[in-house]
Amino acid sequence: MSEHVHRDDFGARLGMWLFLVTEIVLFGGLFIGYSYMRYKYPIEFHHGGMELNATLGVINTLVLLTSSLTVVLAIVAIQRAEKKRAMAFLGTTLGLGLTFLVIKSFEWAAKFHHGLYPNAPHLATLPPGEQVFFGLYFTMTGLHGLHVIAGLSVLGVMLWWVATDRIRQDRYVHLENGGLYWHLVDVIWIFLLPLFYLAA
Amino acid sequence: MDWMNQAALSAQKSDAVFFYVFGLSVAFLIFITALMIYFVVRYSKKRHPVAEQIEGHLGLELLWTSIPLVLFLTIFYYGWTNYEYMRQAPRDAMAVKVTARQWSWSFEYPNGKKSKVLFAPINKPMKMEVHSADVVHGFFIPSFRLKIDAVPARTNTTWFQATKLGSYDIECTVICGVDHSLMLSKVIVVPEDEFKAWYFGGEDAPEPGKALRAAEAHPDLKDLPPGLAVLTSKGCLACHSVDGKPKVGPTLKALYGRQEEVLVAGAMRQVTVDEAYLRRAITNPMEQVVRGYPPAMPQTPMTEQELSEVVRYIKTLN
Amino acid sequence: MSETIHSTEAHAEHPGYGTFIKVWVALLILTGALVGVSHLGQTYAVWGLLTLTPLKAGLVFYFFMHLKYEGPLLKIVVLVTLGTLLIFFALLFSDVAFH
Amino acid sequence: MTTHAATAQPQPSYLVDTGSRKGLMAWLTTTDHKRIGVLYLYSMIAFFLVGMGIGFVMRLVQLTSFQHLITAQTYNALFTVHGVIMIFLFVIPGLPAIFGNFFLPILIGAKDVAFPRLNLASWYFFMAGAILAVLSLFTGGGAPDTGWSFYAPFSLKTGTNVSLAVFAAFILGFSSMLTGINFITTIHRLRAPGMKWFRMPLMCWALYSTSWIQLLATPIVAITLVLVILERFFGIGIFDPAKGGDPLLYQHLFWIYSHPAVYIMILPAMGAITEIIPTFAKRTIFGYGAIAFSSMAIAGVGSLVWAHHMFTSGMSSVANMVFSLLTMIVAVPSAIKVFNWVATLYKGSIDFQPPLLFALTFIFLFAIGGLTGVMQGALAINVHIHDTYFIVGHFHYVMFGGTGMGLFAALLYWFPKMFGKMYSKKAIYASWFPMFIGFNMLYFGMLILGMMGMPRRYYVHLPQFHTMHVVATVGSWFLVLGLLMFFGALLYALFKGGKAEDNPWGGVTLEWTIPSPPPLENFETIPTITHGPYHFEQESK
Ligand code: HEA
Ligand code: HEA
Ligand code: HEC
Ligand code: CUA
Ligand SMILES: [Cu+2]
Repeated sequence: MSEHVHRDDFGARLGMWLFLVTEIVLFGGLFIGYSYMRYKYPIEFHHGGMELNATLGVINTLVLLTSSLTVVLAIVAIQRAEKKRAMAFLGTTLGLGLTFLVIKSFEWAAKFHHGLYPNAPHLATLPPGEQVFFGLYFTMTGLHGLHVIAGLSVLGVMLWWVATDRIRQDRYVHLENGGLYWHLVDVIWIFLLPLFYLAA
Repeated sequence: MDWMNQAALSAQKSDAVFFYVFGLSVAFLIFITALMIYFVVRYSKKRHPVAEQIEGHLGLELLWTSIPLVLFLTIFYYGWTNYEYMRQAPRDAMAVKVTARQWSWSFEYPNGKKSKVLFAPINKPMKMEVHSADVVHGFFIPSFRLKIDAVPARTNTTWFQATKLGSYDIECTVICGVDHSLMLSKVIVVPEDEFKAWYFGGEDAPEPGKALRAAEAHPDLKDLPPGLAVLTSKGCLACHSVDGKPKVGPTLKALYGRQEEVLVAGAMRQVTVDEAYLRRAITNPMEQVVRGYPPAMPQTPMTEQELSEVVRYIKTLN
Repeated sequence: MSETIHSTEAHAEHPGYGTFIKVWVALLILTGALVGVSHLGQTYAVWGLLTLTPLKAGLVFYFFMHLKYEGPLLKIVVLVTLGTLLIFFALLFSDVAFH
Repeated sequence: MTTHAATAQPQPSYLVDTGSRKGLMAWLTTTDHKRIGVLYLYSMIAFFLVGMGIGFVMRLVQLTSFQHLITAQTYNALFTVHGVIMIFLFVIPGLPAIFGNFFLPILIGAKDVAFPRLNLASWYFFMAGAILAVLSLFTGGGAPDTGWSFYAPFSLKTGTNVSLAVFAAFILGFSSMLTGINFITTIHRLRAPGMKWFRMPLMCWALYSTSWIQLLATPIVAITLVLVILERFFGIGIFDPAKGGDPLLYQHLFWIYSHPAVYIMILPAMGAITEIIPTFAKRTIFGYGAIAFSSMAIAGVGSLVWAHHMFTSGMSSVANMVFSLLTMIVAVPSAIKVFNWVATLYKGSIDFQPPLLFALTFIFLFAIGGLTGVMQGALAINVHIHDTYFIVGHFHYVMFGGTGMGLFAALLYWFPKMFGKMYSKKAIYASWFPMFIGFNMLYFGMLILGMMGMPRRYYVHLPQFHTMHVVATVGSWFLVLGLLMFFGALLYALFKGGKAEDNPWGGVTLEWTIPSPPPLENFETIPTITHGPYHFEQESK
């Protein structure tokens, strides 16, 4: 039905938001599981939190918050037909997203080094609650990491489309939707920070 | 009928609610069905060619919202209060540790005595502290209308007060692996003095309720051929028939001399059933497993005399 | 199609760079506050978690995700979702909290 | 409104290939909502037959003498696969994916759904999930043996291929969510001019509320299943008591989705019934608002009752009370619907046709299913019948007697519109008798078995249950007979049936204003709506 190219930007955003609903509930399930377990093992979670590097967690928060900012700024730029600026903003976002992943991988590597990963012999010697803590830690940050990667891929495509003028002043709902996704990833991290890194 | 057997107080509590809801349900079902049929006949195209366009009726709408609501709330309340009664064990109840594992039940009494079937004195409250050694199981006594899951790393409790002498099934109700359906046991309700004799008796005090359990399979063992009597009293007939009907295990009819495929240490082997094979199959059931059957047969201690009676009896079934 | 006519009406006026930068600064401050509070002790940390974190998330939703500039529908969608999660949570704790 | 806008040269029907691709390729790359609906129809009927075949074999096993053919391990795999197929491949996607796709845009006067390509993608996700589910039977450690509820820690320990099966369910969940997103956006954005919310046919309300449950509940099961996979591969320990995990958390998370899922199954079927009854009673629906509202209420409250599957799990007694109470409340909107349907027959001018017969059968069977549901919701009864055949009886009544019959009724109602062919009404009536009798023998038998204390998922049963098992199995033979006759009649009609009129039943919703089968673009010109959906006035005067 390609002859009827009709555009419904609001419809597209609505669709995106509905998709975000599923993402929110997906992580919501994990958060519910987290609270269940934290209620059951308050002390162990406290101990688990002490093993994590809060500084790295906070730095990563700042990185993501800033990357979120640059995405909205890119949209403003597009609305004003400032293509170069939009590309610069998006580029910054991508850079910050990658930074986040690099920091994250250092952090994970350190945990592996200390034998604090699921099924590790060392972890098995810790009290059950702490094993659960680390199970949740890896699951939730890992899943979040996957979302970061997905978001980066989407934003990469957006950058390309801005460059090739598929996204422009009168037609940027894709960029908005990509941005929405990225902000959600950011919001999830906003919650992960106090739940894990500041739990001690 | 066996299933209406209310053998404990909890059964009466549960059934009372059931009959209340059942009565309501039947009434509503008949009402709705009758109305549907009546309307279809009465307002058929022939009898009633022009439909009346009725958009709704607020009063009726409220009526059939509030009546079911009220009825449902009574059902809830009745169900809940009776359940609370079933759940709260009295203080003087004897606490029995129930352990579930793939695929058997075991019971440990306060003084450390253990058993494979549950012995319960009549008219005395018994508290069950149920837990599991591996996966989730369900502890279910139909005649008591009682069920509680056995969950690893957690102890769930329930209680009962049996009101009728007898032997009742215990079944596992949560899927727990191949032999989920064989995870059966019995609760044997005995007179209190009989229970005490066993409970306070030494190591080798005879188990109570022997008579009850044998009676279940056959009224009088003395009338049976000795081999069959052994099969009956040892509970073999729960899984084996002597008339060719397949049950959990293969039938014993025409077994002797048959060619069979058995699994020995993982390898399929063709064997002829002879006396040595039978003895091994009974005394060491896991060593060779008949093809197509689960490795489910429990090891049952038997004296040499019992064993030869059984083998002789199996031979007669040809 | 008739639907396409009201497609962009929601975007009457666009906010500028400044708004978002202000929000960003606010987010950074809140993060700092959260970290600070979590050093004061367990109860403070929990309260910080329960108040500051939703506040931060709210800012992102409201400004960065443009909810402020959208009609009621999307706001309702978000509220329904969060409400549902909250109820799941409460009902789950009717089990956990009474063991 | 029996006359449709007759035009000089009618558009070709959607069944005719018009694009550059022909035949199968044209179907596999279509973005037309009608074709996608038909793709779903065929794939689902296929899975349905496989699932039913398994059900049939399980009945044979309970005849005991057939236990030679099947081991206990196989039996456990059979009911797991039967459950997974029926739930995830048949009843959950069933009505929305087939009739929702085909008719939702038509009912609201649109040319397609909001995101046609996403729609096709959903079908591919569906097929991918289905194929993975089938693969899980033959690969890894063999077919999963945990039951469709995959309870931890057994599902973590068993050597069978749980991971793949669970992953399949995850993908299927994804498909279901995408369809939900599509429908909600479609209803919000693509209603024809004048199609106000309260002028939509009630099927649309049913689909709308269903879609919301899909969005708000499915992700929970998705994450839960991911956790099961992670647990199996990496041992993260969240559900594994040996590592401090909690099996009850698994059960909560699983049922947070899987209870609302039962309303995903039933709501669209209720919607279809709500379309059928006015058409054959030739009068407007009784209580439009009440029915629309109760759909939303079921969706809302239905999300809050999940733990009634866990009354014996050792939950706190407060939770038991709360969830029992909520369970009772969710039954109210269903009751409202039943009464409104019956009231719609009152003073109608009833034209008795096969779809109506099946719709009334639906009401009867669903009422039994629902009433047994209420029994299960009462705590004192639940501790007896939980995890027995009573439950099995209950859910076959609601899922097969409810959703299944609803789907059959919808199929009979819309078949002439979808394919432009008419089936033999006599053959359908003839198939109804064995189906109805067999159904009740089979599943009422199960209810009795459950009261007697027969646990579910049992390969062998104790002797006292044998008689009823035989009754049930014999019932299943009648049921098979009826079903084969039913599908046979439809299959025959598909190839050899006479041409159907555009409006064989005298319906007044929008789908009856267009040709059968509908043209590619549905409407020549998008209609303008001036009144509610069940407007029979002109007809009856
Ligand atoms: C289509 C699917 C469907 C539907 C619609 C329902 C509807 C209902 N279900 Fe069912 N249910 C399942 C599918 C469904 N269920 C499945 C699959 C399982 C088992 C899962 C598993 O373990 O594998 C299950 C299990 C299940 C349980 C758990 C049992 C257990 O394992 O212990 C419970 C407990 O409360 C329950 C209750 C209900 C109730 C109260 C309703 C209500 O919504 C019903 C409301 C309807 C009516 C009440 C009938 C109409 C009303 C009237 C005629 C009015 C007059 C009546 C009165 C005044 C009494 N269901
Ligand atoms: C919509 C859902 C649905 C439907 C329609 C059915 C239909 C049937 N089911 Fe259902 N059943 C479930 C959903 C459904 N089931 C679920 C969710 C479970 C729980 C699983 C679990 O415990 O995890 C279950 C469990 C279940 C059990 C319990 C197993 C146990 O606990 O031990 C039994 C037992 O008999 C059973 C039997 C049947 C039968 C006989 C049918 C009959 O209706 C089938 C009759 C029809 C036929 C026999 C088909 C006729 C066609 C052919 C024969 C042609 C075949 C052709 C080809 C394959 C090309 N089912
Ligand atoms: C819980 C069920 C169960 C009980 C109780 C049971 N069996 Fe078995 N039996 C089986 C099963 C299952 C098999 C087949 C698998 C195997 O060979 O281990 C079997 C196999 C046998 C065989 C070999 C049959 C053949 O075809 O080769 C003999 C003999 C036998 N049992 C005798 C007995 C006797 C005697 C008793 C009582 C002391 C008994 N069984 C109790 C389940 C049981
Ligand atoms: Cu133990 Cu089932
Ligand atoms: Cu439920």
